[in-house]
Amino acid sequence: MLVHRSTKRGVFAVAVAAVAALAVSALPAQAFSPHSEVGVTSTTIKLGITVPLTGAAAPGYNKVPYAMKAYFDYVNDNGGVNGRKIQLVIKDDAYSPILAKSVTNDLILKDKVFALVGTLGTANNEATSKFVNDKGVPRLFVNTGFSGFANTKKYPTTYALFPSYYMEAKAIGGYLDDKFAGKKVALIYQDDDFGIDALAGFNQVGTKFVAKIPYASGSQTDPTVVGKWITSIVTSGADTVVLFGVSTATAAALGGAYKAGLAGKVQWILGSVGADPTTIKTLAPTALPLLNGAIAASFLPSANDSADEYVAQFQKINTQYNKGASFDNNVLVGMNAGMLAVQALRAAGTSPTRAKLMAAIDASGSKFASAGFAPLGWSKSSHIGYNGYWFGRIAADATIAPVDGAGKYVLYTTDSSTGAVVKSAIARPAMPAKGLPTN
Amino acid sequence: MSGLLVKNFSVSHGAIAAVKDLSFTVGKGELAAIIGSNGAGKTTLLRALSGLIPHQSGEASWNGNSLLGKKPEDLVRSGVVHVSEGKSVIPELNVKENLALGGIWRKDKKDVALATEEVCELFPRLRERLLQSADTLSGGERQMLAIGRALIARPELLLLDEPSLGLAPLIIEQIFDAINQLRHKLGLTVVLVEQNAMSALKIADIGVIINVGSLVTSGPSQELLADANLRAAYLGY
Amino acid sequence: MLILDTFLIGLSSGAIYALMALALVLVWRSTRVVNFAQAGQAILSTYIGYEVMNRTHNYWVSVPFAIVAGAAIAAFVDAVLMRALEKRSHKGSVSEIAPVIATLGLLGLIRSLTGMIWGNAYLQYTSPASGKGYEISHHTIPFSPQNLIIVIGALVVMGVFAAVFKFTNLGLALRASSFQPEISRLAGIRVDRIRTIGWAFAGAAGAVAGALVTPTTYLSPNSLDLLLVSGFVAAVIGGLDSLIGAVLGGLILGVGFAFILQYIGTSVTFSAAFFILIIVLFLRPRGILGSKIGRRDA
Amino acid sequence: MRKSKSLSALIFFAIGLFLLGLSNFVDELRAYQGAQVGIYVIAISSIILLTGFSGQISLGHGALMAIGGYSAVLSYNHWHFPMLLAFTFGAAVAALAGFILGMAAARLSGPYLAGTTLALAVGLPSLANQFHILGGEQGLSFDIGEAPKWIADKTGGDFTQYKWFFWISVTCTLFTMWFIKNLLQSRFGRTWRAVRGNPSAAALSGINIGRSKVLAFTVSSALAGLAGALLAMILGLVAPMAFTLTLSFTLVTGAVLAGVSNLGGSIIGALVLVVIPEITDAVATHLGGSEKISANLPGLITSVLLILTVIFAPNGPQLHKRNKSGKAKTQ
Repeated sequence: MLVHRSTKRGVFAVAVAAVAALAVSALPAQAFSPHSEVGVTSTTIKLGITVPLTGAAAPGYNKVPYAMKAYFDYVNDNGGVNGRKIQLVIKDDAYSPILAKSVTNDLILKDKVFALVGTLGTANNEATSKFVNDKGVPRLFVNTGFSGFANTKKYPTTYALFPSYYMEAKAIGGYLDDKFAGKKVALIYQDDDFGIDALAGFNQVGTKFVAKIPYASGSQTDPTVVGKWITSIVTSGADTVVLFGVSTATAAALGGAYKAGLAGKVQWILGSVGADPTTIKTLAPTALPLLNGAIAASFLPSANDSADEYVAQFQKINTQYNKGASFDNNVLVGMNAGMLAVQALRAAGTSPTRAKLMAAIDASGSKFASAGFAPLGWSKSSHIGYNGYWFGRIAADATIAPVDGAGKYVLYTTDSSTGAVVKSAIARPAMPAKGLPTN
Repeated sequence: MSGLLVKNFSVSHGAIAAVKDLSFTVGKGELAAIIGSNGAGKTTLLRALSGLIPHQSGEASWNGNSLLGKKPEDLVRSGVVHVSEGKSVIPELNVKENLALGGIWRKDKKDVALATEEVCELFPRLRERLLQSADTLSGGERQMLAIGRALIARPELLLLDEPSLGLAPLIIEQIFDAINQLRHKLGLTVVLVEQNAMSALKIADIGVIINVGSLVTSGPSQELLADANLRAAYLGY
Repeated sequence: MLILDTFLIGLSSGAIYALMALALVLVWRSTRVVNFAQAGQAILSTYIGYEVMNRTHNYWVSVPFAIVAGAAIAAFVDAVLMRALEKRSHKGSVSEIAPVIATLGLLGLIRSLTGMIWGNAYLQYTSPASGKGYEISHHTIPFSPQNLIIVIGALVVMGVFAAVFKFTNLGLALRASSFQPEISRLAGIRVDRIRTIGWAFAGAAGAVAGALVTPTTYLSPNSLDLLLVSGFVAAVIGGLDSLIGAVLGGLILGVGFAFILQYIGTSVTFSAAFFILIIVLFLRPRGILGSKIGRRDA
Repeated sequence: MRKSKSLSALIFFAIGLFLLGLSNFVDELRAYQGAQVGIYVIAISSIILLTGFSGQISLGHGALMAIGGYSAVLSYNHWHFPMLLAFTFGAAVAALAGFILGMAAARLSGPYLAGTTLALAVGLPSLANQFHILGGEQGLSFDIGEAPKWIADKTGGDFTQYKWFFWISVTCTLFTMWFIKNLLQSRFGRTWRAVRGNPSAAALSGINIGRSKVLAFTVSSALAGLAGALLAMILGLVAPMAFTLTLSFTLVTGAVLAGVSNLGGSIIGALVLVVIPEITDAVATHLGGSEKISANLPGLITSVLLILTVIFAPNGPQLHKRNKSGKAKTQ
């Protein structure tokens, strides 16, 4: 009998608590404003970005959103976009697809952003794709080179900016054929779509490796794991190592190689993702002797090339609006994406909608001004951005300059399928005055 | 007053009163035997007197200073030492270390050494086994070790809980002899809790008989031994 | 050669695991609590070391600060949290797991606090010792001065502990209190105080582990989380009660991990920790050097 | 007895209808959070069943959720199981894993069990990197699609996927609660209470304590597996990062906050877990606090709550009340 009574009370408690739970959930998250496009008011446009601000992948990338915001602040102070000021909501996803999913929910449903811009990470962007598509939210200039995002059927609202990892691998393969023929090359890569994309590219151009070393994202901070990379490199007898990982992986590999006495014995070739010298320098001060002389792939100008008009202008904005941040490749990436976003928003007209924004990029995106050396490929049928790389050598002071000498940029361009790797000179639109787009 | 005074003393175990309204006194230098069957509350009484468990009401004092509300480790420093039930030694330590524990808090290291020497005189078997683990000692040896450790603290009041428990009659006799010797030699006041009434009362000055936590009677031990009714009801022979 | 290299890689991580296991065992012996906050406390003390290094620019000066901080944090945790817990939650259905949950809460608290103060970014706490491996007849071994310091540091801690436990009155009191708290109290030992000192020793050992291992990686609020698991597994392998067992357990686990990583693969390492644990618990429930007190329910 | 059973079934049914109806009046974010609450309720209930009723602790329920999540997704993606069957399969595989783990667990006491399950929580998810079929660090995607047309049409309006998640989650949650409630009233429930209250007496009266503990672990794991499958559903993928140590700790936190012996409390625990980050986020935004503060505030608050609860109300608010009447007698 006692049992009977207490369970009855239990049921009641459950009932009350359940109702209370949903009653609390039922409070509307935010009032609707159904008459104008989501995220746009007469004075503001709200954009959102997800990036790792914490965790293993954060160092370096955590500077990107603040650089972008600095650029937007600069534009806002100079009249904004058609009279509207750009607000950027920054969310940390710790490089976790799960967290990316939940903060993207927040950006779209709670913060109600107009569009996403520069969201970072291959797996992270994949995880959120379904929802972003369903909601028709434009996702501009994703900070990843996963070739899949160029698929306009599967990711209709997503615009790639970086050349794909597939293209990058092809370009590096072409460069290896060109300058490192007959060398014994090893490859370290992140064991997910990021690395698998690259493997496919290397396969396409027929690059041969004496060792392929995959690593799970995040495991690079474990010294024992890195110890294993190094023993694998040594046992394979490689004299050249291509590293296709994030900055912390580059730092860990160089640190580990230094420890194993490989300084001067192995030529390092760093993929664009983990090749920012200043980030690596801060992550692994001991790796500096190895960084010196390493070759890095890049599609933007060298961050220390003040002779470049874009770089010079961005450096100015950085000093003024991004207090305390040292100017590096991450800052350059953030501001460059910001500049492209401003042009896209301008192109979308005085009463922008999500549909108009995407149509505007399809129509005129290929003519936008940006710091990248390769042309932009956006059109109605393609969402591929840049398509080529140049190779630079990192010096002892962690600056980077083209392998053939300062200012001598040579571009290796290619495509997303079976096309050949082509060497060409650089070509890009001139920078709008003071870095303020007028399109 | 000098000596041990226990007045209207009660201790409870949760809802159950284990010791009820107990009063008795033990004069300085006397040996009191607390007699009662298993579960009579003897151990609870000692544990409350030495501060291991809280009491409920009443008074207990030693030489006029209250024993109550103090921690056992502080009472040890004021000369009240409790040797708990069941061969109170630390089996993981060796004999020497067990003895050393007795004087670990004392500043006068010379006297500690002296006291240790005295204990070894008293119980020569301990001296033979100084470096053996206490685990390897026999029951009687462990009891000697426990008492020896207590002596190194130079106690004034020694509370002994069933030193005879589980020992052979011959060994019990030895231990009780030693206790008797000690208190005459050192002027110790001893409270001896025992089920083994005969042996205890034989060496005791006074006896306190308790049953289910309450006092049955107390008085000079010779008188108690002579009382035929008590012998039949409580002393078990 | 590869076998030797792998062994060396395992040796220095094993030394760190051993220190962590040592800390867990010390707390277990004195309080019968597995301190799941041990790694958190080590993180906090390491951040303090980091702050000191930022001010003095000297790693060697910062390490003693970290150790003292680690000891103080641990003593504080025992004196405040564990005492309160003991007083209040000795009854009810959670009494057995209350300490586990409390230390988990503490781990979360320390993590969030360090995150608030220092941020979640990766910081550098660098040691001046070179990370470059020693060269032996033209082969660079994966064992650097940094690793040597780790091993020596761990040995020093173990040596100091062994000396204290074996030859001092404090050590005797620590051992006695952990084996038989009641008898120790009756012998006049202030067991509460001794117990807090035991925690302080544990905190110091954890702090050494944090201060030694961090220069080989990064410093962030949860950079030592995995040490907690390794430390626990090592402690159980050694038999949660034995200090020497903790050291052996740490070394076995460190070297074992290195070989698994080298010859099987990265991603199975921590699953391996689980299986090692299960196997040890079933084959030798008392660990290789555990005392007789069993770990199973009565 | 029979009467009360049908009554309680009716109450559950009514709550279900109410909640599903409610979903028409909330926006998508709230629907999503409602689905989250449901998942937490199931997961926390699984801990309560284990800890509160069987006296065992697990810091590894995140790993069991991972087993459920991966099993459900694999069966759905590769073998094209229908959704419901996929969830059931996830729960069943987790139950099997729980059975094996429970056999080990029944022989271990508190801290050993805690440590062993901790190692499981850390070790198991990383296995996804070892086997290619599990999709490595980036995981496997899981899209259950939209609500069936006949449901969407009946309710009218815009039946979003998140609302569909909410429906599924609510249904599973209520079903789970009903199942547990009945289980606790059954022979097994009485056995657990007996073992929990006095193991030696229970053993003397012929209860096989080991078997009772293994059973509790198995059922608890099945529930955790279901919660894992549902989590995979609302996330749209399974990945090792979804089942971190933090998740396992969070569940224990929720259970303790709920009062580990009180099943209804799991709803409070779940709400607290979902609401605290919301509140702290709002507070941090309002105060304009730095990234450092806002990112760590929820963790700080839940940790402090956890410590305070375990010190001041270790058996939860409910049991406290029951004690009061007992106390009155002695005073």
